[in-house]
Amino acid sequence: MKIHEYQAKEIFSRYAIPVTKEKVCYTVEEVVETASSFEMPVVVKAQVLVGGRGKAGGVKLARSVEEARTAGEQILGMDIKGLTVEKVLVAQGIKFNSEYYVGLTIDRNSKSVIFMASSEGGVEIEEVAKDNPNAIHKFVIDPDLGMTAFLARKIAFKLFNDFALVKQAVGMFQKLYQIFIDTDASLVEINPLVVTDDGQLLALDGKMNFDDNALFRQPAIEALNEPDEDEKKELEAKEKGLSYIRLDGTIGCMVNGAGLAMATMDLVKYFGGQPANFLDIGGSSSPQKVIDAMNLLLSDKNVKVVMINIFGGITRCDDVARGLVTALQQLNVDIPIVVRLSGTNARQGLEIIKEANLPVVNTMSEAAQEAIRLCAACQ
Amino acid sequence: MKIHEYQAKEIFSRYAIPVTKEKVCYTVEEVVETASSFEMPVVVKAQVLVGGRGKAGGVKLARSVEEARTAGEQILGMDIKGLTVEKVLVAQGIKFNSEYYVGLTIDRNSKSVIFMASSEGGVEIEEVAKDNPNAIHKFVIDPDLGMTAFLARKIAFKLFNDFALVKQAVGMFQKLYQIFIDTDASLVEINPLVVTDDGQLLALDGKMNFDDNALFRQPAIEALNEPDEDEKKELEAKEKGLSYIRLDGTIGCMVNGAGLAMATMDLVKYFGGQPANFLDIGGSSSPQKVIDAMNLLLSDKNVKVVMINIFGGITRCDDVARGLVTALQQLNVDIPIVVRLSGTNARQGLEIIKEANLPVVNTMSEAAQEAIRLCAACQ
Amino acid sequence: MSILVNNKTRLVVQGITGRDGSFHTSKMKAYGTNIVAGVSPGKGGQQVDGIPVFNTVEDAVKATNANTSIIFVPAPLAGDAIMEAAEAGVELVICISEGVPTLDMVKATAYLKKKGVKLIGANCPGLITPGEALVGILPGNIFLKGNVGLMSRSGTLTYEMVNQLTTNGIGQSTCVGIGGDPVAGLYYQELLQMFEDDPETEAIVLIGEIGGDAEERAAQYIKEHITKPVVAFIAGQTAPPGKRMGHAGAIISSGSGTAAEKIAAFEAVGVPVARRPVEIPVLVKELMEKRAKA
Amino acid sequence: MSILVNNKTRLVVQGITGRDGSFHTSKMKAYGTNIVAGVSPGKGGQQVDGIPVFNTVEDAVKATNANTSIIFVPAPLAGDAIMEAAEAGVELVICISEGVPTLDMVKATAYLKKKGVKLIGANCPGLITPGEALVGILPGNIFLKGNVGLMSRSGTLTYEMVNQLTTNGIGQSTCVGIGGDPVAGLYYQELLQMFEDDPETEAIVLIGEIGGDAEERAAQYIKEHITKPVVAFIAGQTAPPGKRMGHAGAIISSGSGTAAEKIAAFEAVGVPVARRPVEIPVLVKELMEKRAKA
Repeated sequence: MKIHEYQAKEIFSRYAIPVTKEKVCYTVEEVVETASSFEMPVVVKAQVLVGGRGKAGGVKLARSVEEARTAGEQILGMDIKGLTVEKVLVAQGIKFNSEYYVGLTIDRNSKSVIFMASSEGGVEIEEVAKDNPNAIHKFVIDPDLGMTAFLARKIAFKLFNDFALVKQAVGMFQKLYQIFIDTDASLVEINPLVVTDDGQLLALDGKMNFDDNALFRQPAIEALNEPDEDEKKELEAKEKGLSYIRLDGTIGCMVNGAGLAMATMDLVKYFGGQPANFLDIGGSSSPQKVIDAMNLLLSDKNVKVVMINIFGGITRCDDVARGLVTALQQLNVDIPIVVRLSGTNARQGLEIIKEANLPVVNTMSEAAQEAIRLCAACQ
Repeated sequence: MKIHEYQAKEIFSRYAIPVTKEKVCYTVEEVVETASSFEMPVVVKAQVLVGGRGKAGGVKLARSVEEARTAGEQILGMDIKGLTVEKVLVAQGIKFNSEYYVGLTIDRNSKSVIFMASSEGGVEIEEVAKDNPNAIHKFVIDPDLGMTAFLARKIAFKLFNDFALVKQAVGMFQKLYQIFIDTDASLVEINPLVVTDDGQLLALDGKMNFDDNALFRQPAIEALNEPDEDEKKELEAKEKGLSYIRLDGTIGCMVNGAGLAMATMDLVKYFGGQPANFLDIGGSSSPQKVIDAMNLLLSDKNVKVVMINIFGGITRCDDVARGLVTALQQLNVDIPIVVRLSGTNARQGLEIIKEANLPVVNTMSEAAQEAIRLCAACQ
Repeated sequence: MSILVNNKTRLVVQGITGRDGSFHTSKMKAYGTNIVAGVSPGKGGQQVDGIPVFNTVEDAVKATNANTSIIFVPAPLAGDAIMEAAEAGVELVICISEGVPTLDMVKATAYLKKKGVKLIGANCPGLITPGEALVGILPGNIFLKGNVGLMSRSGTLTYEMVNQLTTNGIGQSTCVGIGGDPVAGLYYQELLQMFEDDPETEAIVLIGEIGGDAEERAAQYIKEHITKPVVAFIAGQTAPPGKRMGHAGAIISSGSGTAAEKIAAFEAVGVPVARRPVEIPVLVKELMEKRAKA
Repeated sequence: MSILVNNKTRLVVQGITGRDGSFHTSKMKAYGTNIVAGVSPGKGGQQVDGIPVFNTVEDAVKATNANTSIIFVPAPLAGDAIMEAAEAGVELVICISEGVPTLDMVKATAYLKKKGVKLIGANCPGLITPGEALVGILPGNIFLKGNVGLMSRSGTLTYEMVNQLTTNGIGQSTCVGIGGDPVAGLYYQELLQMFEDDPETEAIVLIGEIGGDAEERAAQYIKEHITKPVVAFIAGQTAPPGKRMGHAGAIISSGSGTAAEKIAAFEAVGVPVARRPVEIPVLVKELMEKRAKA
């Protein structure tokens, strides 16, 4: 789960990490009002849950209230990578003389939180990682110790020569780690972290992502969630025990298990088809789940054919078959369906499918090829 | 540092550990007023920073407001082990059917916090430890994990058969550990922990001690400190870099180092004398420290002779000698002084002492024997 | 031989009275796994399928000498359950629970490392040594005793692959589902080394997926340490970036962790990568025959 | 030989620019200890007494291969400093700082155990191998090279004891002040074993004090593991209960931790306990002569 810059910086503020004076605005009037109460210049920044807003023109410097109004007019309502900008952050302009990057994330290899720091702040860290990986210092944080003062100092000395800045950084880095732990974050970033003209460290921008698996114990964080249309659909699916991601193709896929679902998509593509989605109906499937899944697939008007690929382990193939038959009775299904069932109770399942006069195949490969054939036929 | 029962239970309450409804009272009028607002019976309990108040008559059950008044009158102002009772706790009487003991402390051997639990609550745990040590279960808490749910459950199953109580206990034990860590405690105890008639766990009494070395980061705890007369003197000494404990003897001891100070007291006793105090002037002594120490010794009117035993390491014997000479000039010292100096700059120190016409000895043994001789002579 | 589990496994089931726990206990027992105990706090003294239930893993281990634990408790409790098992003295913990918070796994894996206890999962289907012990939720009937070691980040895809092997007459020594979470227990390197050291394993199948760089690291490890033939498969060639493909760990972040990179890494060290599941048995047979001749 | 420190010790001083740190650095250097580096955050690049100062222990160890660290930083920072030293790769840490919060020591000692790094202290005078290395604040001139190993919870009492030995012609292999805090690093058992294993040590002097049960445990350990003669002394026979006698750890709680109990424990296992410091050299001589004859 992601949150906006202004929300991340509100959390930073709560932990006494210095951020710019700023206010989120939903209308041009609010932008003007806020800019009028600030000293000039101010910066007007689009608040959207996607990267690259700078390149898209979503960040503008305003030297007067009028310029702020113009910026607000331009940015509010603009489209950035398919998302409409519904709010902007009006922030006090700050004079600074150097930019840094600091961030915390989970490292799969050390199985720990790592702290990343770079003197090349203010640009996308992924680009730094690609162009000059040595410019990013990485530090594994021992979960038993947390961010000790000595580790924070070690990191700070990599960025700063001035001991006054090192001392500020030590406190800030320890707070950032505490934020990461307290909120079950998966990413905490300050980029850029700037040194202001009067020698203060300040978070000019902030970014936070969170561990979806931990949201159950982070109600305050979960309350900040603003899913977009696709994500709403994914969340809705999730509530029904389904894992769904929409794609652009025409072949709707219903599979049990994430790995098999990906492999199924890959196979569709291999044979020249276009998968319409990733859909994992999960482990222990009840007939209702299959009905929900079928509903979900049919709600995507691009779907021209449905391919069902089940390898029964916990999932029993006869349950899937029964769910499918019920779904077909309840729903108005006017597109072809290909069913492949293997594993636990496959024989019983296949009999049910056959009785319902649905096409049955034996392997994943056959299923994919048959789906593609049917899809081509129906277009 | 110790705090009162009511203060410990205020901390418990802040962590949502159930305690009795109660109020601390400083006057009989307050006791009556509080008792009037409570249901009967109530319990009136002396709040003194010493154990054994029950046996001393400092805890009384009152079945009416009148009885509460009588209890208040009896307990307020009473003397318990040399301490005057200045406040009482008026607590709602509670019906319960079993008593337990739980406590946390530091274990020197495992170098960890340990949790102690016993079904023999309501009596002094030291007596249980002596009479039936197997009745106390001890659990080492891994500092990397803290009080995990599984450990809390393991402990709770030792005390309770009823799973509803186990579940309550798990949360309570985790909170107790959190209190221990958050406050830099050295002891947290609930004794007795009771199961009320309606099946709730409740802390009927509470006790907390704290790590003096950590008070610098626990201002809220330090603010609760109520030193008695002896402790005030000890604290005053501590501020001057001296470690002082008053005893009942006649031979004032001034020593550098805690171990040597104890050994000096032991030696005085060995030769038949009575040490008047433990006094460690610490490592790097300035002449001022010696002056302060001498002042402290002379303020005890029992002291008939002063024995100075210095083994110079960091402490330089000439510094001690100079401080002593200055002290004698400033203060009106009318009792004999015996000085033994060894180690760093002993020769220079001894010369200064000799010039001041003070008796000088070569060894600890001689010093102790000479001090005893002088003490006997002056009585 | 085989790795990790076998007929010496003495299994305790944490969460044995739950829906999944009791269902799979009977499946595992039917397969022949030696299940000696169950754990369910507050239900100590009961029995499930003739298996004694204890309040704590410690009690279970003390009473039954269990040496392996499998965990079916709800995700919010799973991290604690893993540590409980390790503290109680088992040597191997398999955590099936899905959706465990990452920071809980960070804490648990650090603790298990300190205790020298092995972990598989969380969010995994478990593992099986065909004919000896099934410790997990895999469908036992598709496995065949043999000499191919298999490891995989996914569940049903593993079954698909195993089915391909078995129907082509290629049996397995041990099959391990390592799970799809970002922070998990034993990973490719450790298992590769175990299969390398296992005299019953003659070839290794590694099934990876998008996200992270575990496959790249595995490729490097194979190059440096593994002499037995390895065949790989990577799921998620068509997965879009920035989307979590079911598994918490299956996500292409900032363009890294793609299937293409992983396939390239394996091919660079001479590990053939199947483009479709059906190619797996073909590649395995080829390499095993080649090795037999050499 | 000797234990823990010797002429192979390469010492880094944490807090070298502080009052105590700089003072004792010059003392240790004058004694002949090989001090290779100092640490003082923000003062990297400076020199103290010709010794290079670094911002972090890691920098110091990388540049100088220091293998031992001594800590003089203020008590609130000492726990962190201990862990910094261990993480940077030294093998032995000696913490002189007095007044370290107990929970900081709980955390630090757990970490050092995990890293396999030895700790002496906190709140200790350090240690010395006469003629080779002084790592602490002990007055070097009172020590004499020889064959008695000495360990003590106190500082100046140690000097008193050593003085008794030296003036009676009895030299020391290594003398260790283990510190007076409730939670500390190496304790009697570990040091007893090191002295037992050290060919240069022929007899051991153990100086205890009231509080805790370390002396009782040491007595038990001597009974089970130590063949060399041991002589003990316990300070605090006249200490009142419930009062902290200077050292945080020197307190008789609820009537336990008394000198009488400790003396009884030693005598029960045949370890003679000196009633006065002057008896120590007498007892040591007796036991060494007895052993020489046997």
